[in-house]
Amino acid sequence: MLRHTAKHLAQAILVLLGVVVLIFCLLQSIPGDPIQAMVGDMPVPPALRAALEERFGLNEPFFSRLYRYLANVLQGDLGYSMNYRRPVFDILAERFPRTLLLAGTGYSLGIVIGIAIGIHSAITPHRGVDQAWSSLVLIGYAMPTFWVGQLLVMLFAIQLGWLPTQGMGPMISRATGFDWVLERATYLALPVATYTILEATRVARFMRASVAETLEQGYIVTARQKGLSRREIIMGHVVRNSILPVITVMGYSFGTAMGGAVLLETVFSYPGVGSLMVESVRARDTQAIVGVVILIACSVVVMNIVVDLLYAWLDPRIRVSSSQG
Amino acid sequence: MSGKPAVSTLLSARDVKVHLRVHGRIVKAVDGVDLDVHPGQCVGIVGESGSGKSTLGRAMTRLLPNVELAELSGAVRFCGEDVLAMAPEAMRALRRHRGFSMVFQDPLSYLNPTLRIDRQLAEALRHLADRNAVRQRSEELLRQVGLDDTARILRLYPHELSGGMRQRVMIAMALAPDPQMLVADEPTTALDATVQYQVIQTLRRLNKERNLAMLIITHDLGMVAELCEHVYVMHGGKIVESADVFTLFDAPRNDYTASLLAAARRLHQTRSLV
Amino acid sequence: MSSLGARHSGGASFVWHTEDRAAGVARPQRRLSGVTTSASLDLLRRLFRTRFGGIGLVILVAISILSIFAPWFASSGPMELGAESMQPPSWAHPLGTDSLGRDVRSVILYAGRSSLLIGFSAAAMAFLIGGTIGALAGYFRGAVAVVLLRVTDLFHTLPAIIIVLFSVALVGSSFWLLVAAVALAIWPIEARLVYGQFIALSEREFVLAARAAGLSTSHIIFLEILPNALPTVTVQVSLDASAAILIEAGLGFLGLSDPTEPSWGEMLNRGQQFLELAWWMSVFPGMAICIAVLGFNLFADGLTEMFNPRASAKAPKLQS
Amino acid sequence: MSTPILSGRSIVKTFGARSWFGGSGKAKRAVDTVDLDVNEGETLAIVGESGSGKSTLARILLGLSTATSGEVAFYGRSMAGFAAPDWVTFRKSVQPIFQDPASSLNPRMRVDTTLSNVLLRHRLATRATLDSAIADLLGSVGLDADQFHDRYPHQLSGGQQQRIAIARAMAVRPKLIIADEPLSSLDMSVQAQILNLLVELKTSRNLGLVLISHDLNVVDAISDRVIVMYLGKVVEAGPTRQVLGNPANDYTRSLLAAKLVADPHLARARRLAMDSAAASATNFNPSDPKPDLRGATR
Repeated sequence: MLRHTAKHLAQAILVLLGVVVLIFCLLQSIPGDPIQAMVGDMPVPPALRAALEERFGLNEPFFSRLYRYLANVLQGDLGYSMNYRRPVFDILAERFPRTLLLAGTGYSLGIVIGIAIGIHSAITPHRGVDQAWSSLVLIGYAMPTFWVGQLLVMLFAIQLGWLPTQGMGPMISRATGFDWVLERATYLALPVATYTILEATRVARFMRASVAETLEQGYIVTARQKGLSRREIIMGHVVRNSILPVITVMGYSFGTAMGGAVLLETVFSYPGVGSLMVESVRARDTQAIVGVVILIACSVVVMNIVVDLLYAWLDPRIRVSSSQG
Repeated sequence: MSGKPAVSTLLSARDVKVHLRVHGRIVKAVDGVDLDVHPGQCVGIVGESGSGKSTLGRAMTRLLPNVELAELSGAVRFCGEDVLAMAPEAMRALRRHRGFSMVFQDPLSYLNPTLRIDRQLAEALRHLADRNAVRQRSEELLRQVGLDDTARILRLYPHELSGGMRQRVMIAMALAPDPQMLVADEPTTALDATVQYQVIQTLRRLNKERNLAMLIITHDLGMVAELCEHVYVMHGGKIVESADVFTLFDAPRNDYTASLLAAARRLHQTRSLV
Repeated sequence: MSSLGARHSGGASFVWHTEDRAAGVARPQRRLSGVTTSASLDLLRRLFRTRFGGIGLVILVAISILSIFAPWFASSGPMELGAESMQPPSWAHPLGTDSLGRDVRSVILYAGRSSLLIGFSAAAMAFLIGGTIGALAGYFRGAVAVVLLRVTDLFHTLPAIIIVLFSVALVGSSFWLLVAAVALAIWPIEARLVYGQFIALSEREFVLAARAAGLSTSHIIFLEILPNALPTVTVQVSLDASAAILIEAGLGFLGLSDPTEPSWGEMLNRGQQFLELAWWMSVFPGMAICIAVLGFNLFADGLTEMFNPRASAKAPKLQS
Repeated sequence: MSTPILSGRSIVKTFGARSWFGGSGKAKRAVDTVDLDVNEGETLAIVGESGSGKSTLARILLGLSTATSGEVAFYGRSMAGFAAPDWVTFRKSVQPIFQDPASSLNPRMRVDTTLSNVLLRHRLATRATLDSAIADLLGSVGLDADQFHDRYPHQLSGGQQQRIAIARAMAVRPKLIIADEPLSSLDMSVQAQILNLLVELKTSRNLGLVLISHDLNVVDAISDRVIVMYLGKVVEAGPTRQVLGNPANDYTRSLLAAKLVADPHLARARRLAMDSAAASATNFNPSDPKPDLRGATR
């Protein structure tokens, strides 16, 4: 298990390094003035140009530049945002927790609900119920993230007036304690619900297929032979074994959820890293964009490690073979 | 029947038909089969792929997989009760208390890969009072099928066992309700020759020591010769011949049986051996 | 994605020993390799026998016709600002008019062209990049595979929309650059899939036999392996097309797609500002995206079911 | 004696040795220092159970996989030094037959295409003579060309598929066939037919045959020499009569003891003999011939 973990950590670090190198190469390969590309669509004062040339060693050979760049990134120096006039790291530190709150909550709720729907859909004896779930899931799977957000806003915020349309809280809030939490929750409700719906459809689709596959396995026949009841078979054999393959795709799915943040935060004007990305793209604020990309790559890689470990922990076949080397 | 008086039949199938719908056509997988197994008797059903022998086995034990059935008819009496007509609840009770289990070809896929052997055995022993009793009985069952390192095996996962051990664990599980009969579908086909031989010996011992009746479904005439007293030959969904094992091998009455035997003799044409 | 592949290989060992295999001889002969009409008809018939494949194909054909022949179905050009702005749906404008006074129905129809084009071409390009890389890695193995797969992993780590935004920020968003950016974002899945297929198929005995017969590498790749990988790959290309449409819509929604082309995403971007006043400006373009994506997904589902009857969506029910 | 078609010296094949992070897996020797010679017109059987490395060895002999160390020579020339023309000669001389007939034919290729690919590749037929060449080939494996040439594999039975696979192997007029469990996935009556076909081809064309099998009955029926493999190593080798009639090795003996015979009289006689032997408590225990604890490593 320890060896398994170490191996995955090492691989993760390599992947991250690779991503940074890849980004560096992309930045380098852009034709034109590198300083201008780095700064974006803004006039470059000569002092800044000199400083940047010095900092990135632009007159040095490729590998030495790459080395400097990596060293900076490793020290948490992600550059300076011309658009916000702040270090990129500081902006990310402020915004990432918000995105994590939003995407993380929606992602977790979505997985739980999706698994439940998938199981129910696959094991219900009524073909009609299964068909209904399948159709809902298919439609949900086809809806663009931001459109779901818009629909929810139109329904719950505009038509029914239950919830605020955007933002993450009123500019000036006097609420404290529980009220403050509640107030926050009302602002988070719609974006989180959007996330949840989309993640749930993704998971449900996969889960249903997985349960269907499990039900065809020989050990289900064995369980029936032992005279176990339907309920006992489902709880004891079907659920756990069908969740395993779903776990394996959760890491990538988390990446998709983080990507969804870009669109959703824009719909709800939510000040997280997603809207930071969009604003920076619009302002051609390259340093900030690169910061967001690296951050998202990090979070996906971390999530992949978590998923790998979780899988290894749940599936004895991995656990044993890895502990033996 | 090889000396044993036919007091009563343990399992009797009468006019069993299993017709399936495959790609819109009706396939008569089992087409009017009669068959008897007496207490303590070891009966073989032998046939080639497509003969319907597996379908028959699974129909009789009510373990047909999810397929479109065009017809499932006839009577299968096990200890006097019609299995095919039983309510699901009664069927579960029958399986729990009297055991009417089937052992399959590929033991790996018939064991849950994520649970230790002890958990899987315990599920078959829920009629026992407490955990100690379950454990004792589990170890006893494993010893009965020739597995001695019981404490260790109980803590292992299926993939940590060899093929032969897995198949014996499957047999032990089938023995949990102390059944009078065991149905085995190609129980040794996936195993190596030496392991196959051990499993056959285990089955033979169980047949002798516990007077356990067996219905062995196989394509292997060698296995039939080794293990069975009475043989049914199946071809195209029908029983084409039913005879005592010696009679069948010495003087087959049916042409198909004769051709099977000829093929077997061609393959077993021994030059160097006894 | 590897787990998906693994899951198909599992399964109970019970095989229906019916006379089906022998009886297959009597079935009408299919010429899969020939492009005869009867073969295509037969494929179509099989597709329509699946749960969703037929619906998917009908949707795809319908939206293709509607957008290719947009002028026949539209009341005005996509950029014509003739009507009064923000009219709710009416007989003259069944889907209403937008804030610029354009007929929403007409814009949706014309915008379908760029959405579908981006879907098809990005999927095709992703297939070319990913397919080539996957095939190379899968056939040559060893160090080649390690390097190619690590590169694939790098791209796979980043969510598609992030990659697209990054490229747009760096090189801009004219139509073909956009197609390239989307393809760049989705090729890793294709590469993994093709790699997996190649690994699995090159261990199959007919490929070994072809190698043992001394047939050339290109013969083995293009005539032995590829035709057998094609069904799975086709399904993925269809899914890629739907992903591409969603990504393009996202970019349009962020106001970052090619500004000279009308697009569904851009319509939603405009609609976002008028959610309270003109619901039709958001609801209908969104529906258009949804239907197009659904069409590709259902088509892919149908193909999967057709090529792999065991994965049929008729879930087995637990019996007692 | 003339030069053997194929000879292997200390063939070793290991798996799972390389790793990116310093030997996290221990190399497993699938084939462990195997020597063998295959002569023209001779039938050599390689016997072993799953995991004995016999299929890996077959692939090495077929040149489909390279040995980790050791040398395989084709008519005395090391295959490591083969140039392209040498490979062509080799491919025309050594051909495989595989276990699973369904998998050994390309499901999307018609029978005639499968055969013509091989014939055209080695210029054994021209476009003009192709049809008759295919008909001859199909005839030689007992199939009617008119009926079978335009079939797809799924339209054939298992036995017919295996016949096509044999026809493909015979298309280049090879000197040696390496057959990896050619019978074990077929029905018994078909097995006998295919076995007869192999024997017939072998005698009529002076074909060498390497028969890889776990079935001692088949091996005994047709082979001249036997190699017994266990966990990658050769434990016994020699003329069939000697090895199977008077085995020197314990493992070979246990294989023989486990052999089933389709004869209830013989089976009963053997049982009785065994029971009395067990009663007199000899040291050889046929029900436990080898430790059965290999699951985790396989």
